[in-house]
This record gives sequence, C-alpha cells and structure tokens, in this order.
Amino acid sequence: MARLSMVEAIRDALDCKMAEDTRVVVFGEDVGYFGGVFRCTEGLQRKYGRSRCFDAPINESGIVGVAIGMGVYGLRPVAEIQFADYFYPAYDQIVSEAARLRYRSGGEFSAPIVVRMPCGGGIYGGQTHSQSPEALLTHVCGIKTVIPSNPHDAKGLLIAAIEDDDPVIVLEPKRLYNGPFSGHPDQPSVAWSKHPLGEVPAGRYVVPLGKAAVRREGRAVTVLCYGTMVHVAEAAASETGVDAEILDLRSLIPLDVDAIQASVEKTGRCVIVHEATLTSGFGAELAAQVMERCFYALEAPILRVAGWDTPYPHAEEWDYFPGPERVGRALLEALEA
Amino acid sequence: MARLSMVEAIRDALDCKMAEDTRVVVFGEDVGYFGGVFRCTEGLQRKYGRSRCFDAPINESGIVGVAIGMGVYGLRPVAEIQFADYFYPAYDQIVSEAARLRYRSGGEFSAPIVVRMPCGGGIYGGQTHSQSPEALLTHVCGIKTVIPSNPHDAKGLLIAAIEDDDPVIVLEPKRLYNGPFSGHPDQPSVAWSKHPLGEVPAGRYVVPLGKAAVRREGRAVTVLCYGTMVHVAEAAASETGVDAEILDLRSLIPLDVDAIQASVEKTGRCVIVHEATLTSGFGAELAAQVMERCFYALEAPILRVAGWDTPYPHAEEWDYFPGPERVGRALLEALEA
Amino acid sequence: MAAVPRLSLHVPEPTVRPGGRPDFSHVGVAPAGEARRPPVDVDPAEIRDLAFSLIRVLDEKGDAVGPWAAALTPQQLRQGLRDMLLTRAYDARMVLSQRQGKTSFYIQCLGEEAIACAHRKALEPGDMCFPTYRQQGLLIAAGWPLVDMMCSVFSNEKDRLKGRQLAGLYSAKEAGFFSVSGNLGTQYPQAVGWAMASAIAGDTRIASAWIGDGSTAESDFHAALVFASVYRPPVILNVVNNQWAISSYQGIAGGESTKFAARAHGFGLPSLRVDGNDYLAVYAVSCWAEERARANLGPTLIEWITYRAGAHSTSDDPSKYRPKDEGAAWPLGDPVERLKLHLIRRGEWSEERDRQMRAEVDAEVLEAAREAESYGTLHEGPKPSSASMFEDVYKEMPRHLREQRQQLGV
Amino acid sequence: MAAVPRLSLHVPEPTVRPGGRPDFSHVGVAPAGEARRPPVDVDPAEIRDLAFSLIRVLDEKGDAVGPWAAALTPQQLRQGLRDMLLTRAYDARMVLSQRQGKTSFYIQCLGEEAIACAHRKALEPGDMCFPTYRQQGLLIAAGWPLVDMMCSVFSNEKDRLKGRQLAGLYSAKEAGFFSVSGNLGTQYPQAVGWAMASAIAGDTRIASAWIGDGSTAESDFHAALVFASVYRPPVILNVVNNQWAISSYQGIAGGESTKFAARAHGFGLPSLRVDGNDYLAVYAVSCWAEERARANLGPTLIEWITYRAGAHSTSDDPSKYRPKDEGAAWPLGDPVERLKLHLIRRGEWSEERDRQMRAEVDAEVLEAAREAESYGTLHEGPKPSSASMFEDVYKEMPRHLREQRQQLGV
Ligand SMILES: Cc1ncc(C[n+]2csc(CCOP(=O)(O)OP(=O)(O)O)c2C)c(N)n1
Ligand SMILES: Cc1ncc(C[n+]2csc(CCOP(=O)(O)OP(=O)(O)O)c2C)c(N)n1
Ligand SMILES: [Mg+2]
Ligand SMILES: [Mg+2]
Repeated sequence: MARLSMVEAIRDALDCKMAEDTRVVVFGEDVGYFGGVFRCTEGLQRKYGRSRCFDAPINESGIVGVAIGMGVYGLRPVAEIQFADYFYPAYDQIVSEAARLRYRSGGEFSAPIVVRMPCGGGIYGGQTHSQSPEALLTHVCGIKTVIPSNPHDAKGLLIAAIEDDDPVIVLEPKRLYNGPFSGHPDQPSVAWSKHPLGEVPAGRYVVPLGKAAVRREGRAVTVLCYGTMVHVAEAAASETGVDAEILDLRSLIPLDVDAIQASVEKTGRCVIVHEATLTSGFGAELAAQVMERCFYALEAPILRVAGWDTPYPHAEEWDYFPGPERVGRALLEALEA
Repeated sequence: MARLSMVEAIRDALDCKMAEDTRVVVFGEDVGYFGGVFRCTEGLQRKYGRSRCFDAPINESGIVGVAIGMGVYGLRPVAEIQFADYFYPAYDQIVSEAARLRYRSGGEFSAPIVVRMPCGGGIYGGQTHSQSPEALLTHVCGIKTVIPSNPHDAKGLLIAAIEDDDPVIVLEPKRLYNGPFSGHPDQPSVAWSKHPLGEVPAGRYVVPLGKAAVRREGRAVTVLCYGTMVHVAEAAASETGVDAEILDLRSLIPLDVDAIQASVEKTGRCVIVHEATLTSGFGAELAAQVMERCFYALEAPILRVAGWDTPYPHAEEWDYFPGPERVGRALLEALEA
Repeated sequence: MAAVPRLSLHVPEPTVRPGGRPDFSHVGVAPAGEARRPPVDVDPAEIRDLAFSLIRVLDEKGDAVGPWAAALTPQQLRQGLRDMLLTRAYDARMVLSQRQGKTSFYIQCLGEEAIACAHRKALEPGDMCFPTYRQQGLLIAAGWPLVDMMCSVFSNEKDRLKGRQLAGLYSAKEAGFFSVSGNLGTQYPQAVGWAMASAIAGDTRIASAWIGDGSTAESDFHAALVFASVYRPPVILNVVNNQWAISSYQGIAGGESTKFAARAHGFGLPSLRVDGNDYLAVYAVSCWAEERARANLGPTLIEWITYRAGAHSTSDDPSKYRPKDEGAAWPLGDPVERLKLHLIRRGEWSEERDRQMRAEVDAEVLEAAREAESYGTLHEGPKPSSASMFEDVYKEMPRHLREQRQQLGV
Repeated sequence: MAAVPRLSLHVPEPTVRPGGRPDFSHVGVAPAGEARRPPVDVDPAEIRDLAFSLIRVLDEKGDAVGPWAAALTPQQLRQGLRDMLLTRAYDARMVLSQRQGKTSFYIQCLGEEAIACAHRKALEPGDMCFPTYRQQGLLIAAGWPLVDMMCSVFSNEKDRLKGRQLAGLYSAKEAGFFSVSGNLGTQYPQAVGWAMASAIAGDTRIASAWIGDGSTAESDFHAALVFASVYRPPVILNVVNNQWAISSYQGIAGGESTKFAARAHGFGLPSLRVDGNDYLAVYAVSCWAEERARANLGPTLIEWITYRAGAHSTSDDPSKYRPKDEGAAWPLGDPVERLKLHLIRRGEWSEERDRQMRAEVDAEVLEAAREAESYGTLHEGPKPSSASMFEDVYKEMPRHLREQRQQLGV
C-alpha cells in the first residue's frame, strides 16, 4: 500500500471523488492554479479544469455562502478556508445557514457541503495560524465536525464527509500534514512514510463519521483526544509508562459515546486532552458526558489538559502547547487520585 | 425605591452613564430616533444628541468593528445587536479583534466596548429570535460575558460593563424585559413592579462582574443557572418542594467558582440549567468545573437540563423550552441518585 | 498653522419625522418612457447613468410609453392585476389572523406587490429565487396554493415546515422559491453560488436574489457582488428599496450619498434603477436581466424603487418614526391602481370587472383560510407532532437526538 | 422557444503564468501630469473619472509635472529617499534573519516603499493609521526606532508585544500605528470607527485605513465603506493594489471587471487611482485626502497602484504562479530609482551621495540588528517570560488565568 503524507492523502481523497463524481467542485483562496498554501489541491485544476477547481476571492463568508448555494443546486462543493483562524467571517453562513437549512425548510433544502480547514499550532504560527475552534462548531446543531490524526483517516473521513448529505467541517491539524508529532519540538521530525497510519489504500474508502478508534489499549486510564493530541498522548503514555487507553475520537459530532463509555467503565479514570483553550472547550462536553454516563464507574476526577485560556502566543509556543509532559503529569495525577 | 421593568432599568443605566461620562456613546440598528425595537434606548437621542445615540446600518460586523475603533480612540461605545441571533456576522470582530487586541498589542491598545444583545426564547420568536449563544462567547478568552435575571442586576451589570476596561457582552433575556417568567406560558404574566428585584436604586451603582447571587438557599441540591432559567428553577423548586439552592451566576466569564464550590460542597448534588442547546453549551463547562472542584463531595451525577440540540422551533416552543417540569424532574432525579 | 476646525459627526436624518410634511424629492421621479433601453450585451461601463435615472413605463394617464414598454397581452396584464390583488388580500387576511392570535407574527408587502408579481413572470420553471420575507408575491404569482402558505403561517399540522418557522419564512422548492432565512442578506451569496453551480453544470437555469435597501448594508451583500463580478454567473441581483428598514430610512444604509443601484459600478456590473410600482417596468426590466443571465452575459443588479406602505411587521408601529400620511405622498403611486388604470385605458378593464375580481380574490382567500384553519392555527387545533421537532436537524437522526426525543417522552 | 445555450463559468486568469511573457497592459499607464486636480470640496460625483485614470507626477525623465506636482523641498525629498532606502534595507535584513532562524516568518514590502513612506508625511502627530502587515514604511518614515521593530520581529525579551505576535504585526501607539491584525480587513471598519469617535469628540485628528487589493474582497471592506458613507468621518481609505494576493492575481478580487477605486462610487465617496511607485504622487494625493478629512469633508478612497516585487512572505515561492521576470516588466518602475532620478535631475543628488546614503542606512540597520539580537532572537538568548503569556488577556488577570499560570509553574 502507498505511504502518503496527510497532504497527499487529502489530495488523493479529493482526486478520487472528483474523478468519480462530477458534482464535486473544489475551491478556496489560492486553491486553483497554485494548489493551496499547504498544497492540498495541487494538480486538481490542471486535471479537472478551471470550473471544478478554482481560486476564490478572500471572503470566507462568500466562500461558504456560495458553497451553500452550490450544495442547494445539487453539487458537492468542498471549500477550503486557508486557516481555521480565518473561519470566523464565515461563521454566520455556517451557523445560521448551512446548519439550519434542512431544519428550517422542513427537509426540502439542504447544504451538503464540506469545509476543510487547517487547524492547530506547533508551527510557530502565532495566534492567527494556530487555533483549534472545534468547540465553536460542536455547539452548533446541524453540522458535523471531524478531525483526523493521520493520513489514513484524513482520506477516509474526507471521502465520508463529501458523501455525507449534511454539512461537514473537516479540521486538519496542520502540524500533522507532513508527519506525526509527539509534542517534542526538539526531537527530529518523522515522516508519515515511517508510520503505519501513513499507509493509505488506493481508491475510494470511508472512515465512517461517528466512530472513534482505539489507538492504544490500556487498563489504567482512558485518554480522550483527537488530532495532534493523539500523538502527544501516545508519547505521554509511553514516557510515563502509564497503562493508558487512548481513544482517537476522529469525529466530534456525531460522537462515539459507546466507545467512550466502554473505555471509561473499564478504566474508571479519564483524562481529556485538546489543544484549544480550556474554558468551554470540547473537553468540557466530553467531561460532562463521561460524568453523566459513567459517574458510578469513576474513581477519580476527570482531568482536562488543554491550551491555556489565552490567545496562542508565538514565542511561548511550547509553554502554551499541551505537550507530553503536561499530559503525562495528568495521567499520573489521574492514577493517584 | 423605583420599580422598573428590565427595559427601563437598562435605559436608566445608559442614561446614568451618558450623563456622567461624555465618552459613552450608544448605537445600533433602530437605536436612535426610534429608541430600539425593545425600547431600551428610547429618549436617549433626544436627550444626548444625534452624535451620542444614533441608528446604525444593518451590518453587525460593522457595528462591532466601529465600536472597537471608538474604544481604541478612547470612547466607551455601547453597541446594540438587535437580537443575539444576529450577532454571528460580528463574530470575527468580537473573537479575532475585541478579544485579542489588548493581548496582541502587549497591552498598548484595548477595546473597552459593551455589546448588548437580547437573547433567549419564550416569545414565539422562532429560531432567529430566540437563541442563547453564551457558550460561543465563554470559549473566547479576552471578553467577559454577563447575563442579568432581573432589573436590579440588569442596571448594575450594565454600568459595571461600561466601566470595565475589557470588552463585555451583555446578554439580555428578552423574555424578562417586562416581567419575571416562571416558565409557565399559560399563567398570567407578572410585572417587575410586583417583584422585589424590580426595585432599582436611582443613580450609579454596580453589580460587580464575576459575582453570583444565591436566589434561594437550600441544602438538598445546587442549581446553577442564569437569565430566564433562574425564575424557572425557582418555580421548579417550589413546585416540587425540593430544598434546592439556586445560584444565579449573573456573570459567566469571569465565573464565581467560589460560590459554586461552596454550594455544591454543601449540597453534594448539582443540576445545571440553561436554555441554549445542550451539547457544548456553557453547562458542559460548569459540569466539568464542578466535577474538577467538588468531585469528592458529589453524591450523584451532575445533571444538565437544556434546550434540545435542535434549532429553536416556533410552534413547538414549549416542548423545546426547558420549563419547570423538566427542571423539576431533574431536581427529583438528582435527589434519588 | 491656521487653527484647525473641530470635526463633527454627520448623522443622516430623513427629511421628515412624525408631525412633519412628507417629502420625497430625493426619489428623483423622471417622466415615464425617458430612460433608454440598451441591448442586453451592452458594456456595463456604458450604462452607468441608468443607475441614477428611473426606468418607468406607465405614465400618469396610464399609458405605456418609451423603449421599455413591454408587449404584454391584455390577458397577461389582467393576470398581473389579479396576482397583485390576491397578494394584497392574502396579506390583509394574514394580518387579521395575527391579530386574532392565529399566528405570532406576520409581514405584509403592501404597496410592493408589483415587484415580486411581475418579476416572477420573467422567470422560467426551474429557475430559483432566493427571496426575503417580503416576496410572497413570487409564490402567489407562481400559482402556489394559498392553503400551503397559510398552513405555514399558522404552523399547523399540514405545515410542510413542521411548525418550525415564523410566518413568512416559506420554502417551496417546486415553485423555485428558496427557504427564506430570518437572517438578513445571507441568501445573496447563496444565490450567486447556486448560479455558479448552474454554470459549472452547463445548465440553462438562472437564479434571482433578493435583498432590502437596509440589508444592502450587510456584508453578505458585498460577498455576493464580489463573487458575482469575478465569476459572472447567471444571477439577477434585486434590491428592493422600499425607503425603510424598520425605523431606519434608506439614508442609514448609505442611500443619502448615492443610489443603491450604483453599488454595482464598483464591481463592473450593469445596474438599473426602476420604478417598482410600475408592473410593466418591472416586467420589462426583469426580462432584460433574465435574458442577459440566460445568455451567459452575467449578473445584473436592479434597484426597485417602492414604498413600504404598511408597518414593518405586525410587531411594528411606524407612526412612531414617520408621518402617518407619508404613504399618501409617495410619488410612485399604488402598483395595483396604476395597472388597473392602464388596463382601463387600453379598454381591457372596467370598474365593474375590477370590483368583481376583488370579490373573487377575497373569496379565494377566505376559502383558503377556512381550509387552512381546519388544519389548526398556532394555539388551536392540530399541530405538528412534538417528535417532529427532532427531525431534519440531520438527514438521519443521530443518537444524541434520539436520546433527547426519548427524554421528552415523545 | 429557441434552444437555450448552455451556461459556463467564467474563471479569471492572469494574462500570464510561469513560462509566459509578462503583460501589464491592463494597468493603463497614463502619462504623468495628465490627471486633473480637483478642489478638495469637489462633489464626489464630479470626479468619477479619476477612479479610472492614473494620477502620476514623475515622468520618464524624472521631472515632476502636472497639477499634482507637490512643492516638496529637496530636503524633504532626500528624507523620502532615505526612508525608502531604510525600509528596503531593513526588510532585506529581516528576510535574512528569517533565513537564519532568528524569527519564524517575515513579510517585506519590496517595491511598495513609496506608498507608506510618503503617505506618513502627509499625516499629523496624533493621527492614527490602521495598517496591514505590509506598511512597515509608516513606522520607518515616522522615525520609529528600528531596534524596537526588530525586537518584535525576534520576539525577544525587549519585544513590547511580549513575544506574542508573528513578525510584522507591530503595534506603536505613539507613532500613530495601530496594532496590526493577522486577520485581513478587520482594521478597516475599526479605522472608520476611530474616525467617527474623533468626530464625535469634536477632535481634529484623522484616521488612515489600509487594505490590500485581495482583501478588498473581505466583507469588512464593505462594512467600512457603508459606515464611512453614512457618517462621513475623517478617514483616508487606502487600497494598496500590488497586483497579487499570495498566488491570486487582482482579477480574483474583482479587478478584472473594473478598478478597485470604483468601489467608492457605490457609496458616493470620492476616489482616486494613483501611481503608488511615484513618491511625489503619493505625497500629493495623501495631502489632498488629509485636507478633506481634516476639514470635515469626509472620507476619500485611494487606490495605490504598485507591484509586490518580492514573495508574499518568507513562506511563499512566487515562481510557482507568476513569471520570474514579471517584476522587471512592471511599467511603473521602482519607487526608489524614480525618486533618485528626480533628485538628480533637480541637481540635488548624485550617484556618489546615493552610494553614501545606501551605505549609511545599511550600517544603521546592521547596528540596530546587532543591538536587537543582543536582546535575543526567537530561538536563542533572552526571551519574554513564560509568565507574561497570561498577562493582557484582560486588564486584570482573572482567577482562572492565575490558576493556569500556577499550573504551568511560572
Ligand atoms: C442579520 C440580521 N440583522 C438584523 C435583523 C433584524 N431585522 C429584521 S428586518 C430588518 C430591516 C430590514 O430592512 P430592509 O432590508 O430594508 O427590508 P424591508 O424590511 O424594508 O423589506 C431588521 C434590521 C435580522 N433579521 N437579521
Ligand atoms: C481573514 C483572512 N483570510 C485569509 C488570510 C490569509 N492571507 C494572508 S495574506 C493573504 C493575501 C492578502 O492579499 P492582499 O490583500 O492583496 O495583500 P498583500 O499581501 O498583497 O499586501 C491571505 C489570503 C488571512 N490572513 N486572513
Ligand atoms: Mg427596506
Ligand atoms: Mg495584494
């Protein structure tokens, strides 16, 4: 099987869907001729022509707004927001329109759109190239939100998203585009070609929305995480030697509550990790649900490790980033409690 | 002391600050000559002139954007967003700009703005006149979010917000504008003039940001709530006879964790109530914090009663609204567990 | 340096407020027939003047004059009159129903009927309108059943929107009528996107986007114009300037400095300013824009000048912010009366037939209302099921919504 | 009915891509001195043509010609040359520093120096610029210390922004330089709001707003223009059209259909299109707009035509999307060389003095860099304290941030 980077896997997913379904169109800022600032759409314009892969004006609200119109018409638009940090201008179109259209029209109209956006930090991007806005999406009913942690899932989730009849937001942790990341910036970077999840089957396959994956089995504590933090949690577990069970949620809405419940009932302890700021982050929802569903199984308080409640700083990146050390401490603390 | 409606109390707060501080300017859609669709700014243009109270174009991003510029200049703008449901176009200016300005400029610039917005349902407003978007604000560091449940607090919090040097969002539960609301739509409506918290002192006073109020003392279970739900929780407690302690949070960020912790440690049980949709709502953060801070005191799972994860429907309003019956059931369930 | 004068803020005010004498001199009413009619493939730069003039066909006497006088048959004109009368009667009934508590809210389009009713006739089946809450005329002129519309106003058991929407936020795909949003302006870029999709797909269908004068201030108006100017998709960009946005007059949206039609110029798009109370002008200009779009010549922006003769909605009281008699002074008259005069002048109509038609449409509305009410009204009779509240959030109901439905016990 | 042709989508493409021959015929280079100079209180409707022409002062020979030729003293001109050279030398050093790993990222303004440098000279102390990341010339022409700027680029211990910002997102209140946002366009309505505040306060200070050609597509551009047209506050609305937005040429922002200057027309605002590589034209037009604003005559929009001679940023490789020699074909030349030629022609400059000045500014930059580096660079030497990360989120640190700071153990 081919080993691809996450960028290549995403491009492969788009290529595969564009080839088999002429309704699929791809656009966004710098997405056409140039192929996107992260190169995820490279070559697609040449292959599918300018009216199926093109540059968009710098107007995120317009990008999502026209995507909705295209979806209503019957196409399957895949729009790219250049950085998740720049999706706020499109927030109204996502929240008030894409998310509500099916409901408000009694099922008559819908917006089967996909909005891809690179998210997360760890690249010295400063506060406007590092954000993880998933909690601002998970509170919005009517949309689905997914976030892959590796090339295999990136392709499979993106294809599932394009085939889904509801609007799906695909958050792509840009720190993982070229290789997994343990959270140790000083260690040499690894390429996906060295990682089993860099193996990406050719052609169409889906990773279903709403299914978590157990990345590491364990009995002592459950770690709920997604995106870059999956790799950080793995590093923390192996560095502390804690027998952690690591769940890669992959899909935040819909959420795989069965997998979560099964694991926490087994371990009795739970640590939640995300890169987004702590307060009102998606970790809060996870904590609340674990509490509601597994209260009597819990032997210790659920712990959250997250970005601090500050904007993402530039020079202090590694103080900010919830790295393996902080996660490791939480694992130990969860066991001690 | 004068008995005022919440609308009058808000107007009184604006009047009081405009009189004593020429930096205070008030604007928004229909806010000037007409005095606002909810009449909160009635008479202010006549009294303070057109350049201190005026109509704004229908562009919420512009409204908040120019408010930020005014705040940077040194004024104290108080902008009205006609309904909280329409604040999404302004989301980028709030999140990326107002909230981050002090931080990104190393404290050199700041945006001491107030954004008022009527929120919540119970008025047959359908999905675009009923929303409670507080969780989309509490996840954003750099802004404060408050929500009064009565005229006294509405005035005191608004004055505190105007005097605060950080951006403050004031959510005003429109169902409470003219009177308290128990959540029983079929019962005759009561006016604030009949309620002790309709008593509003003349002149300047503040309700400090970050301080909750105990609305009802009790020993059996703590109810965390705010806005309209304070009254609903009171109704539920008296109708079920549960000895509930009801905390009116008033300020969501900053949050009065001491008051919360003290109460939950006393009662050992906690029910959280809000009107916003459940998933990733502010209730999740409250649940997570109660869990983290009071885990060993908890005798039962924390329960959340909230709006369902659907858009706010029109005809099904009372099936949607988390009324005293649902809250009452949760109180009883918390005791049984 | 010379002393620098102090700055001051300009805040636009309408020429008149309650108690004053209405003044509409800023409308710039030109004689009917004066504005020229360029070919549809004209270079937009050649017709910038048409954003500042006023295209009119019907003159004071009721004659159709000038290059925009369209060749409508008497039958089409009578149908137009009927559509407008039906829209007006429908509105009147729904306003009454709101007063009677049969719905929570209603928005009428009194005085603006010609725009939607005539525009609709310029479109083909399959074309898609992206309307505001004040374009019920599009549905009525398309022959959409009143009962269906009323069921949605009453949020009853036959409401296809399952009781979820406020009155007026219809959705009727088959009628080429996109689900109306409560959020202003959002539909404008969506219409552009729909038209782009039609072009991408090599289709022949076009889109028609709608927005109010006040809402042109919204940022999505700009988003739509940017995309429209870049990709030149087949879309008609309608701006309904009815002078008011709730209590704010058009000056608060920028209408004091220039005409809204001129907004198109910054995008290189052709733009026309048109008497929106003139059924014939609306039809002719709509056809011109439709022809451009259909021929892949790209978007056209049209500013329709009209007057919101009623309150903004049933929640509004305009006497608080504009003279009570302002409507009477409106210089472009009543679209219904103007078309009626034209028909009479052509010898195709009479007071007698007019009375008869009014009685007919009233009866039609009454009958529809009786039927619709039999399926329930907001607070009485059958309603959508509570369980349906959880449907359509997603195509398939996800587990958490199933659980919530169970919690509600429905 | 005749068979309707199939629609197709128009997608703008630059006239040339890598491998092709550069073509700038669309710039419409007019002879210097040709465009007229209206009085500052001109009715905006009278000067719509100036959005389509090109105001230029310096001709091919280096003479200052026509009505916009400003009375700048030789000393002012030499200072202008020095500001531009210093900006260029500063940029070159910072690009190098980025390559050396002293910072993560850098954005230069190569080829666009005249715009910010000359514009700054038209403003008064107390005026406030709301710049983009490519207006470092405003700071340099204001005499702001290079060391301070570099400390921010290096995110070191003396960085007043405490290491929080990417390079180029300066903030310097004293220099009338508002904190640069990484989010495009947001500063435009803020500048309008600041100017409104100045007018409300009866002040005399004005604002100057900055945006790129690509970013005019952002909705906040519209928000700003709407508010500017309604309240007419004292603000200069600068659009820097450097032909590119990363890899997208100006046609993708709507520049294919018309000129960006024309965007103002839809708002009734006066608008000028200007040679941005002509120091004298930039100064003269900036003074005109400044005078209008100061006299409470309201906003002016200015489209500055220039060329982004370098990569978008240090993360970008323009050879992927435009011909390598495109810059050489740019018809408006290099602003530094053009001003130098003018000075020489006026007998106020020589090659010798020029070499000397270049050596001087290089030395100044080098010395500043040495000092700034002594306070640390991104990965080496002193840095802002980790504890400072929790400051300035709010004016007073709230309890939850104090707790988080303690958790981090700092
Ligand atoms: C985003 C948004 N902001 C504010 C409102 C509240 N609102 C509803 S209608 C209206 C006035 C719209 O005026 P206009 O566009 O002129 O349309 P008209 O009502 O005159 O047809 C306002 C401010 C809204 N619905 N959506
Ligand atoms: C809201 C937002 N969207 C996208 C970006 C990413 N981005 C940064 S610079 C840029 C191009 C801007 O082009 P232009 O406005 O022409 O300015 P220039 O770089 O040419 O000076 C883009 C798309 C951003 N910073 N903010
Ligand atoms: Mg209107
Ligand atoms: Mg540019």
